Amino acid sequence: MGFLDQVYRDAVLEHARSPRNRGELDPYSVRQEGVNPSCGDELVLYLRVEGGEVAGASFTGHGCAISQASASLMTQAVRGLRVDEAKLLVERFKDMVHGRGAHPSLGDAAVLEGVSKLHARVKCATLAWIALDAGLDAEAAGKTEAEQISVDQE
Amino acid sequence: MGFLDQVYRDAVLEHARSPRNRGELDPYSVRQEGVNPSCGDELVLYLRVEGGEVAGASFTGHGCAISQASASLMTQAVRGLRVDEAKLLVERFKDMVHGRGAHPSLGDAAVLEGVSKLHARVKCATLAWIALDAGLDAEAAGKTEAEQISVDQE
Amino acid sequence: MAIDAAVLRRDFPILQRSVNGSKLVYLDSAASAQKPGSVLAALDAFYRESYANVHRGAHTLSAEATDKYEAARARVARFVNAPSERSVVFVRNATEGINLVAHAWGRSALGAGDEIVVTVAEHHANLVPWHLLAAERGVRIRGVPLGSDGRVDMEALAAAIGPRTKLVATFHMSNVLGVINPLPRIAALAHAVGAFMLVDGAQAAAHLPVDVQASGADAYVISGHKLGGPSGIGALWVREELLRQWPPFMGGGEMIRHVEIDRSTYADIPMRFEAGTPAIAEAVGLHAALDYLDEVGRAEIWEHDKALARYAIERLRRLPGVTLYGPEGEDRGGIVPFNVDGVHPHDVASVLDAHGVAIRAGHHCAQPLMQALGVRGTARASFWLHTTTEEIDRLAEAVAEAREFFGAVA
Amino acid sequence: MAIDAAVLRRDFPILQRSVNGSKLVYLDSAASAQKPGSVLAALDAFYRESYANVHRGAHTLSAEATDKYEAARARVARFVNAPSERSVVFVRNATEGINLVAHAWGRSALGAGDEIVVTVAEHHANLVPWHLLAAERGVRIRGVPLGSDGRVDMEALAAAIGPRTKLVATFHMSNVLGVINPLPRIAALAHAVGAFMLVDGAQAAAHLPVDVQASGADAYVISGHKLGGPSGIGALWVREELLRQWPPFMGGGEMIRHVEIDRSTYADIPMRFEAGTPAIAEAVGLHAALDYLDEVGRAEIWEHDKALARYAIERLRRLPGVTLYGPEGEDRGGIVPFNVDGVHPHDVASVLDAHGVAIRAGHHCAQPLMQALGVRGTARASFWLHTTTEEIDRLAEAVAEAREFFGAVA
Ligand SMILES: Cc1ncc(COP(=O)(O)O)c(C=O)c1O
Ligand SMILES: Cc1ncc(COP(=O)(O)O)c(C=O)c1O
Repeated sequence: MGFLDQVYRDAVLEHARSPRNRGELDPYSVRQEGVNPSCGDELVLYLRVEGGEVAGASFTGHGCAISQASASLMTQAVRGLRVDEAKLLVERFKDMVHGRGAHPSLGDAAVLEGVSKLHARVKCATLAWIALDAGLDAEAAGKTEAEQISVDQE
Repeated sequence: MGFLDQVYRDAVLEHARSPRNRGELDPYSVRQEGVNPSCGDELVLYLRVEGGEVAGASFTGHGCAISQASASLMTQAVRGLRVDEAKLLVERFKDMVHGRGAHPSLGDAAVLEGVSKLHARVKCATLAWIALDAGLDAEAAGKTEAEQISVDQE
Repeated sequence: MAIDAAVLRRDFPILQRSVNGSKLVYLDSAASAQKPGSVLAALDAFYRESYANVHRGAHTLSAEATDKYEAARARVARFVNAPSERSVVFVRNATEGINLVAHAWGRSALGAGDEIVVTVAEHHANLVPWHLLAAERGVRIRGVPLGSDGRVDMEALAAAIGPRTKLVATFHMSNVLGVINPLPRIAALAHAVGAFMLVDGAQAAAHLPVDVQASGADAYVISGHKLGGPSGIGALWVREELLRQWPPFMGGGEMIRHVEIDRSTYADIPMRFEAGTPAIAEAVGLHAALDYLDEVGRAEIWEHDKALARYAIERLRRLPGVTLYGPEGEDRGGIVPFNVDGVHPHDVASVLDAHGVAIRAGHHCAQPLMQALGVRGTARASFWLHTTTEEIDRLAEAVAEAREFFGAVA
Repeated sequence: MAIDAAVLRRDFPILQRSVNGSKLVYLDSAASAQKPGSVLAALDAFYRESYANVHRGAHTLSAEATDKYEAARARVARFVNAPSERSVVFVRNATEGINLVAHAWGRSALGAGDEIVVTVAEHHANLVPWHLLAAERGVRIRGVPLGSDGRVDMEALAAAIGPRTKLVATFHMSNVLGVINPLPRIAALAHAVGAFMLVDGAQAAAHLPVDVQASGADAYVISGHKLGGPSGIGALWVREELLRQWPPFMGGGEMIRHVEIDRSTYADIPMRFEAGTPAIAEAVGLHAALDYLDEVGRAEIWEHDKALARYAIERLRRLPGVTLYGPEGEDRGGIVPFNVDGVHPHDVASVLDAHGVAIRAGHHCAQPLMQALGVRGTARASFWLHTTTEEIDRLAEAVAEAREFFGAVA
């Protein structure tokens, strides 16, 4: 089962079991919904942006272990980043789960690298990050309630 | 060229060159249009039915050698037949061009038997006969101007 | 004679494949069936020997191709016991068949205040076309619930059908619950109020014999890819006297009688509904697939299917923490949805995939049904004529492992 | 490097075939192209090794199939130089692509008094969808004539386009006359009045390089079967910012975001326009066909095509009693329509067929053009990358024999 263990590392299962930053952020700068229409999973991401920095991030919703762990890891990773840094991190995360290697700046989120081996599950991992990207764009455009995005856009 | 000569028998070419019963019948019991949408060929058939017998048949329109010869031969063959006999002859003609042999009652029209070898051209041969069948039905239903039929119905 | 799936498997080249180091156990036939070698051979031979465009040609190849294409149409008619092949229209898939009905018939026949009756267990293919129609024509859609036994609630169905009902549209076999709808009874209810009865046979046609005449349906759709045929082809059957009256859906070559620059007249059925160059080779491949199914024996396939369902239900029920959905009985075929407590179905599927066991996870294009079942999604194992009980054993073992693997999460 | 058709022929298994005792001379590529062996191998390998349904699966095969299907979309984008693959929608054929535009865009964007400009030389696929739309929405269709040189009359086109013009829909290469339309000039006229520019590339894509960005088109359709790909697949490209705004055409699985019993929301592009299980293997086969064309070299194919057209015109012109249609020049490719005086084109085709020479006869799905040319139909020889001048010699000899054979009739 080496293959499964690579995807579902202990740290991934741990984040899935006890996700960080789960719940609504109050106050938030922007609320961003994301869906994965192929499985019906839904995520709501709350972001607080202050002075060009991501001051806080949290999420609600439901999904598989990979999507929950990914959302948990993402909300940890972006905290304190400048908006442009956060957006760059999204690209690096996508690169990683598409098999192009884990950039050091991903930190703990690099435990999800194994998902690149599980082609069918890449979208589960990217949902939270694509929501982050869209949420930051919406915030920059002055929106508080962003338009729902979907990972079939990816 | 034995194969072509079987289709385009001398008698077929002769009927194509000098079709019998070409023109409008006056008076007629029913006027029946037929088209072959795959090539755009059109035929107008005029039938005079008297006392349950086909007293006369003629045609106008344009088409290939096979369709013209077939219309010419058909108008000759049905003259004097009872309506039920004429309809039976249509079935026998169709049988023949679909390769199931030429029934003796087809008479001169049996020169078209070779068309059964030229699959792509069977509809050219049947157009006049299917128009006959439809025209007789329309006449029985009391119509003078029948609704156009098409050989893709076949 | 009962099916020997272990022998039939050899007819399917892909089943020789390994996945993640294990021999492939393909339990996703309900999503799409694998292809017997005879279908691949028919496709290949057609392209190598007889390919040409159809209905247009004045040459030998074109006549051959047309004959084969039309023979496939006649074969489909025979497969569903349609009274004539003229009433069989080739489409891309079952979905397009239903959309064709919604456009050609629905847009001319339905108006504000009219009602469409469906069940909550329909595939999206039998819901979304009606949503699009409803938005345009002001039609109302009524959804009939399932009874507590997991079958369509026939009393609720009878109550939902009324004088405003113009269409009853439902599945023959559910792609989630594996249950068969009692079509003649439903058709009788529909016809009692003069409604049109459309049956989504996408799933059923692969599992049990289909007789459109006995079913009482006015229209029936199938998808070739679920029958072991190629992708890209399906068929719609409609009662001939009705189909004759429908206006075209799409416009283009082949479906015309006469065209001028700003107007056209249209061909007779079935050509009126087949605009443009059709899926020619796919029809020929579908023909081979239907031959294969009849050779194996469709009544035999259905018996095998039911036996596999019983076996799988029995086997999975023994596992702790596994929930099964759908009824049991003679109207239940080989599609088995389940959940493992506390584990998301996608995670279950990934563990199974690591063992070479291919199943589907999610809403199965039946979101309203998921809502009715009170779940977000399920895992789903689906069987076909090549499925063996040993494969179901491997499924059960892998499910047990998934539970163990995620034990800490649950 | 110039094409060596005698070598390329070996890539096409069907060209080894005899017809009526002679080696097949396939001069009907404009109706549908024959398939290189690499396409058949790609289809077969896909079904044997990677087949599964797409976009739904939680297992390895399904992920593989999805990757291959999406890679085919990206390949189509590259083939027509589209800026992104999101704007490429898979359809059954060019005809469906045009119908999709008529439904998704046309029915919401056009109303009474609006005008659609087409030319008299359009294929029915680019006329009938507008007829259906016109009947429903009260739109007016204006047909632009050909000039005396056999090209679209650009002055008449400019005059036909006005403030009410919402759509200019025309061919890239005529399937009858072999002529290329000057797309950038036409697009400039369309865009000057804010009209949408739809290009029917069904024929062109097989003969010359396509660059949708340089063409000025807002939408461009192709058919896989004319490109050496399988039947049952085609593609529609639409400028992404426009396509994003269009409502769905057909409804069903895959194209949704969320479905309730009586309403749905829809997926993003391109999925929004692909309802139901798509033509999966066909997309994979099309990918192989596009690879083949680029390997041979599309600029080279076009040079070969033009040279064959010149040769055939030259060769047929020498025969007495033969009339040729269409212009000559650098904008004329390898489609050569002709008539033999006093002989119906179907009879000509049958004589040619008896010699193994496959051509098409009739109206070529272009009845308004036939009317404009003052003929009922024509014979038509069409060439492709595997056509040799020797084959054109055989054509010319057979045409001469046809004339002799029917001499008595004429
Ligand atoms: C019951 C049912 N209806 C409709 C469909 C749609 O079939 P397709 O995607 O082939 O159009 C499916 C399969 O996905 C199905 O199982
Ligand atoms: C110019 C042109 N447009 C449209 C079509 C229609 O293509 P299809 O039948 O593949 O939809 C064709 C081919 O028949 C064509 O040549």
